[in-house]
Amino acid sequence: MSTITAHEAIGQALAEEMRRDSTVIAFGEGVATKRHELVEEFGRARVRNTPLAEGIIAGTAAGAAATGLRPVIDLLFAPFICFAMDEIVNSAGKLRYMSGGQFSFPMVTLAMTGAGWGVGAQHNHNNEAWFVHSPGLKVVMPSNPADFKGLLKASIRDDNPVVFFLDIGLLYVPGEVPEGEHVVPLGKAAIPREGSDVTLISYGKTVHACLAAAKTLEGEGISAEVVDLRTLKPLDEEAFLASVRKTGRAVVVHEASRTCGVGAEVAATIAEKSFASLAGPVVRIAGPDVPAPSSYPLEQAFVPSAAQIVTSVRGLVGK
Amino acid sequence: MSTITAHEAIGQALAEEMRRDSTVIAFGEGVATKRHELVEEFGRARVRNTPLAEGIIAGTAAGAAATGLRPVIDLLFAPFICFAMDEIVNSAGKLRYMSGGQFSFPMVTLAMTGAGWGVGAQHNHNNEAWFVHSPGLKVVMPSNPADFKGLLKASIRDDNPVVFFLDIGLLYVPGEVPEGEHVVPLGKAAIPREGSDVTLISYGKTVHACLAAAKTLEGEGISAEVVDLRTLKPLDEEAFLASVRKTGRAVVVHEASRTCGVGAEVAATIAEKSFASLAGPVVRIAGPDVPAPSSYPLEQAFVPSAAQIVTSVRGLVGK
Amino acid sequence: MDMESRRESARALFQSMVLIRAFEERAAAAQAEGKAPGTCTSVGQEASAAGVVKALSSNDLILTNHRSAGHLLARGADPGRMMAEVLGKATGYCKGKSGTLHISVKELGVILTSTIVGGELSLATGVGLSVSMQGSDAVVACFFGDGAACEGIFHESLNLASLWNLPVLYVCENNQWQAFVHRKETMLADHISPRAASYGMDGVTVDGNDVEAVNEAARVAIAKIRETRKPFLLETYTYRTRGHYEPDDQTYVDPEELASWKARDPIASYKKKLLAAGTVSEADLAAIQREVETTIDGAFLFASESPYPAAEELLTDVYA
Amino acid sequence: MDMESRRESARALFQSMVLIRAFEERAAAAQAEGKAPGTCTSVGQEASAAGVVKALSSNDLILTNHRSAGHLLARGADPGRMMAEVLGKATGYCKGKSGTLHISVKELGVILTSTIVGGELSLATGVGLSVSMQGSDAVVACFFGDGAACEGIFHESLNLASLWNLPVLYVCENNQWQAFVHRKETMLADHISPRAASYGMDGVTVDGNDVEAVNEAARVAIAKIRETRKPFLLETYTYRTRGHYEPDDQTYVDPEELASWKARDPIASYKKKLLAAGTVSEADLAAIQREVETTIDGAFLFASESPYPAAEELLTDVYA
Ligand SMILES: Cc1ncc(C[n+]2csc(CCOP(=O)(O)OP(=O)(O)O)c2C)c(N)n1
Ligand SMILES: Cc1ncc(C[n+]2csc(CCOP(=O)(O)OP(=O)(O)O)c2C)c(N)n1
Ligand SMILES: [Mg+2]
Ligand SMILES: [Mg+2]
Repeated sequence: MSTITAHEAIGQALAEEMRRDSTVIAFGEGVATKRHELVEEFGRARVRNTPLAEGIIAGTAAGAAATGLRPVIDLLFAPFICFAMDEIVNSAGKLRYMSGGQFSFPMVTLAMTGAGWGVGAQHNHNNEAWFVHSPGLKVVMPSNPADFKGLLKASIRDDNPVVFFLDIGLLYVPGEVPEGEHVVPLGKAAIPREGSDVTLISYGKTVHACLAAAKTLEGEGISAEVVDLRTLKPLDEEAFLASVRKTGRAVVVHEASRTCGVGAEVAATIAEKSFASLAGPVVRIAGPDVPAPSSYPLEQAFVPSAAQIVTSVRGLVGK
Repeated sequence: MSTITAHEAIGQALAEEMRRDSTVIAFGEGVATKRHELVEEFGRARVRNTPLAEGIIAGTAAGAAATGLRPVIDLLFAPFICFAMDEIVNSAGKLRYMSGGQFSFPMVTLAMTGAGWGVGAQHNHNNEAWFVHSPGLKVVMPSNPADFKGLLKASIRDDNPVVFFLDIGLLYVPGEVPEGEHVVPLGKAAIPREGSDVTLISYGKTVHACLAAAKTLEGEGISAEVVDLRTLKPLDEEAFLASVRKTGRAVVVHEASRTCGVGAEVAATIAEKSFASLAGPVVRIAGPDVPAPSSYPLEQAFVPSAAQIVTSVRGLVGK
Repeated sequence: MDMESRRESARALFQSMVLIRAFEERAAAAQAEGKAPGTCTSVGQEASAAGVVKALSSNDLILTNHRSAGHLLARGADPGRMMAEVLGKATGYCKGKSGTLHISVKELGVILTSTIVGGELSLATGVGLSVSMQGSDAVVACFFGDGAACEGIFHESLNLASLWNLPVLYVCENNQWQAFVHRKETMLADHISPRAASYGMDGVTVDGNDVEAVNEAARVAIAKIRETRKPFLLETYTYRTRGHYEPDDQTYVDPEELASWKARDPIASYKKKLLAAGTVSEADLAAIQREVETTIDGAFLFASESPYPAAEELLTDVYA
Repeated sequence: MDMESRRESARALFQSMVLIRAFEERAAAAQAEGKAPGTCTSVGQEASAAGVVKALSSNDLILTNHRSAGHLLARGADPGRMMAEVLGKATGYCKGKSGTLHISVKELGVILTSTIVGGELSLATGVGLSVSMQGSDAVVACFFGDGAACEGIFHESLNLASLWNLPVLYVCENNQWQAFVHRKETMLADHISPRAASYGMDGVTVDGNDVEAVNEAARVAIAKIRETRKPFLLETYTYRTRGHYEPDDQTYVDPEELASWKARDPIASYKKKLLAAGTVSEADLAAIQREVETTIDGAFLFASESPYPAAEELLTDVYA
């Protein structure tokens, strides 16, 4: 164990996987500049800066992935993926199926998002639900440095295209991370806190709001279980359904806009598959359906808070 | 009233709106070729073919919309919007907000999708949920020729960017369409059939599967109400919540993939806002989470059928 | 080249073009008879496909698009399995999941076929990167249309390939049409190849209706790529004489323009040339033609009799 | 130009550059002191902004990007309201919703500012189309970087503008950097302007550190656009001497290259030139400098004292 930031954990995962497998390569706008320790160890052929052109970065990754390499690309901020949608969705996500299984696309696309940088909606757009809704992709969004490392390692080893979101508010917060081989399997949620009265389901930064809320609620005699989804596709339905069957109440929390967000999928799955256990409505707490503002106080108001969660749970539990 | 196809209804709406408002223009790959009657009436300046470049088609529309024109663009098939995501999402959807309200983007983007043409997932991808999840946009998906006309007229008059989906399976099916001024307001669902035991909520082609199922169910003594959402953003929550409060049961149906589809939003909203009225789980019937296949029998198997709906409702009603 | 190898090469080029024509016309006829879904043919452009593909070595790779039958057949794809794919049958190269517009045949090196215009351009750089990092001497041929050359990804792809020294032969099949839009409505210049200069790349235009000229230009370009490991842009200037997608009544086409290009039909012209030069005999060519007809009859029969994919196939091949 | 108008013009160009420099350095200093969020400055490139913008007429329109302070200030934007926007205050031009990277000022014709690299290129054609269909003689100036010239939308935008005769002045500020990547790592050629040829467009490169040369080149280009209603590509070849985004330690920059460009600082060079030619006196220039300092002090004070937007603003301005 060592205490490092998520940013460092990502660097560790990249270095370990590149050491382990010579087909792993990394490129993107500034990847070689920002990760110069990787350039030093693995050389300029495997770690590259690119022109400013997200489409061809992603397309190159898809073409390379289908022919023997395992590219990790950095598209910087999630809204910039808009320029790479065709390559990720129409090529990497669909060409395996359309070719009758002839190709696979072991590639990882990194993108930052979320409040914390104060530069507004063209940098901050939690669009992960787009990719959850697109066939053939996997989607990951970790909440802590250890998972950043373990999930990234698993993503690089996965034979499918993974879109890996970095919640910018988490990147420079330190946490304990196991050294060396630490692989967190895709598709498995975590339960960072057990409880019996209500299930708080979240991912990314708002997991911490849930944990804070759970702590406050504990003081009020309400026992909250927290489910950290970690992988958004495939979703670990069993994990959150089992929890809701136990607690009978669910609050789903994320920073992404409410309408058609991942929380909608989670809530709908609960309403369909564990309806009989429900003691009350499935509540969603999410970002408003507006572009993310730049101004600091507005940006903060955009993000679900522990206080909101506490209030909701109180209402739900009837206290 | 005359009996025309949705394709003709679209032509009628375009012609009427272009006649009414000289700022309405239309362009895209083949628009001038396919709609030559518009070229004849309005000239080559207002009805244009374009180079094969979806990004600049959408960007040109956004720039023109912000400066006094009302463009209608045809991006052909929904997967091709992947090349125009930045212009639609990051520019048209966000720049009003980011500029503090200085600009508006009265533009309509047309795109076909859905089963029926047998050419697979790079032409057939029901990705409407992406746009429902993106701030600042409106999303429309009609189910019959009259609505194609009325909703398109309303979309062209709307001061916001509208993404307007054409379910390809509906385009050449004739139906009754009012002549002249027939405007269907955005954000209002329709109830094409009333009922008391269960609410079937859908949009686009699968509305007809719901209507067929309702007919079959009637024969079994089950009274199904059908809600046609028509506009997916803003969603007419009140319409489907009121229906579910009456019937106590909801089945949500669409062709788009299940995970994070519009059905998830509808089901989640029901589970949150009309939970107390629910007599059973909220059921979703949707396309599988796979790319759309080309082969005819597989393509057909992709689409929710009336039979599936009937079976589901029987289970739900306990008959 | 001595006479015998010249004759061999001529026969191969001619056979390839005739096979492509026959295959596509059969697929189109089947559509008209309601026995097949629509398809995109490359009638009139066969010289481009045959000329370029026959210049490649067997370890070279090919990326192509919606108008790919020519590239596949020239590469040696089985017409039966191709026709089965057109009909959406389980015996098709992609198990019927592709259908006509995106047939890939990995074992032949025809990979990642995509019907997103520009898709092949976006993927070719990655294939070039793999080839180049694996130290292989293979060349990656990337076929695309004049329409794809209007997409931004054209710019991005050529720039990156040039910058990173990727061994990609970009082949722009400038057939004067972008679906229902004439090329002249999409760009000011007549030619695509001069755009290579923006990327420090070499670019050449060749008469796309002259199969030997195409073949020779491709050989030169490929040799250059193998030597320099730098990309190259080859434009084959040609014309699509059938519609964009079956059925297509072509009412939007200027009949004079169409007639003038039909008069330059690549197969008829080549036949005339070969006969005039005495390279191959009339009987020889007729035999090739008959053999092709038999092949295509067999292919269509195979495809028609093949089963559709099983229902379970709907859900397979999504994830690796 | 007579002596007096030459002096006037020189003063205006000098004042504009000094104002831009002072504004951006103040914003950067505020960031360092923890009083402001990060920002992108254009230090070293002021001649490009001042030279081009001062060549425009008041009904012309401007589209710009993340590095826009120069274009805005040269156009006459109020430094107070700009600084307020940088600080995310309610008095900012965009009510604090933009922040520093996408300030638009519609009443000045600086519209649709976007921080998506290439966003301005995608929107400029539409603005050009509006202007052209409305029969206005306005020109649309579209500022973008060498990085944006790598995006596919550059290709699509220039092609369409040329094809449709849109009155767009494309201004590529080639500052040798694309965030943390040197331009040389992104393209083989040194210059962007020759790419105009691919679209049948005129393209010219000008020394972007010589404000009079930029101004003159822009005047010529704009006159040509007004006359022909055709687009034009002007490349201002310059250098960003501060970091990409505050804070930025520039450890990735070659110190010699940086020093050589700093030695060609556009403000210092212009000052020297003006004094040598006797166009303006040292006292005159010093007065301009002092006035600018006062303006910026006032602007920062105004911004600091302005309130943040009210919480309800989170939900407004989404739909029209
Ligand atoms: C991104 C995208 N846009 C539009 C289409 C629809 N479409 C299919 S083929 C075609 C024309 C392509 O023209 P070109 O690239 O010249 O190739 P050609 O068909 O002439 O061989 C169009 C517009 C598509 N498949 N993909
Ligand atoms: C589509 C997109 N990709 C990446 C970025 C991140 N980014 C912001 S500015 C910048 C560099 C832009 O370079 P250039 O276009 O040359 O403009 P400059 O900053 O040099 O003025 C980058 C990569 C972005 N904002 N948008
Ligand atoms: Mg073409
Ligand atoms: Mg730059």
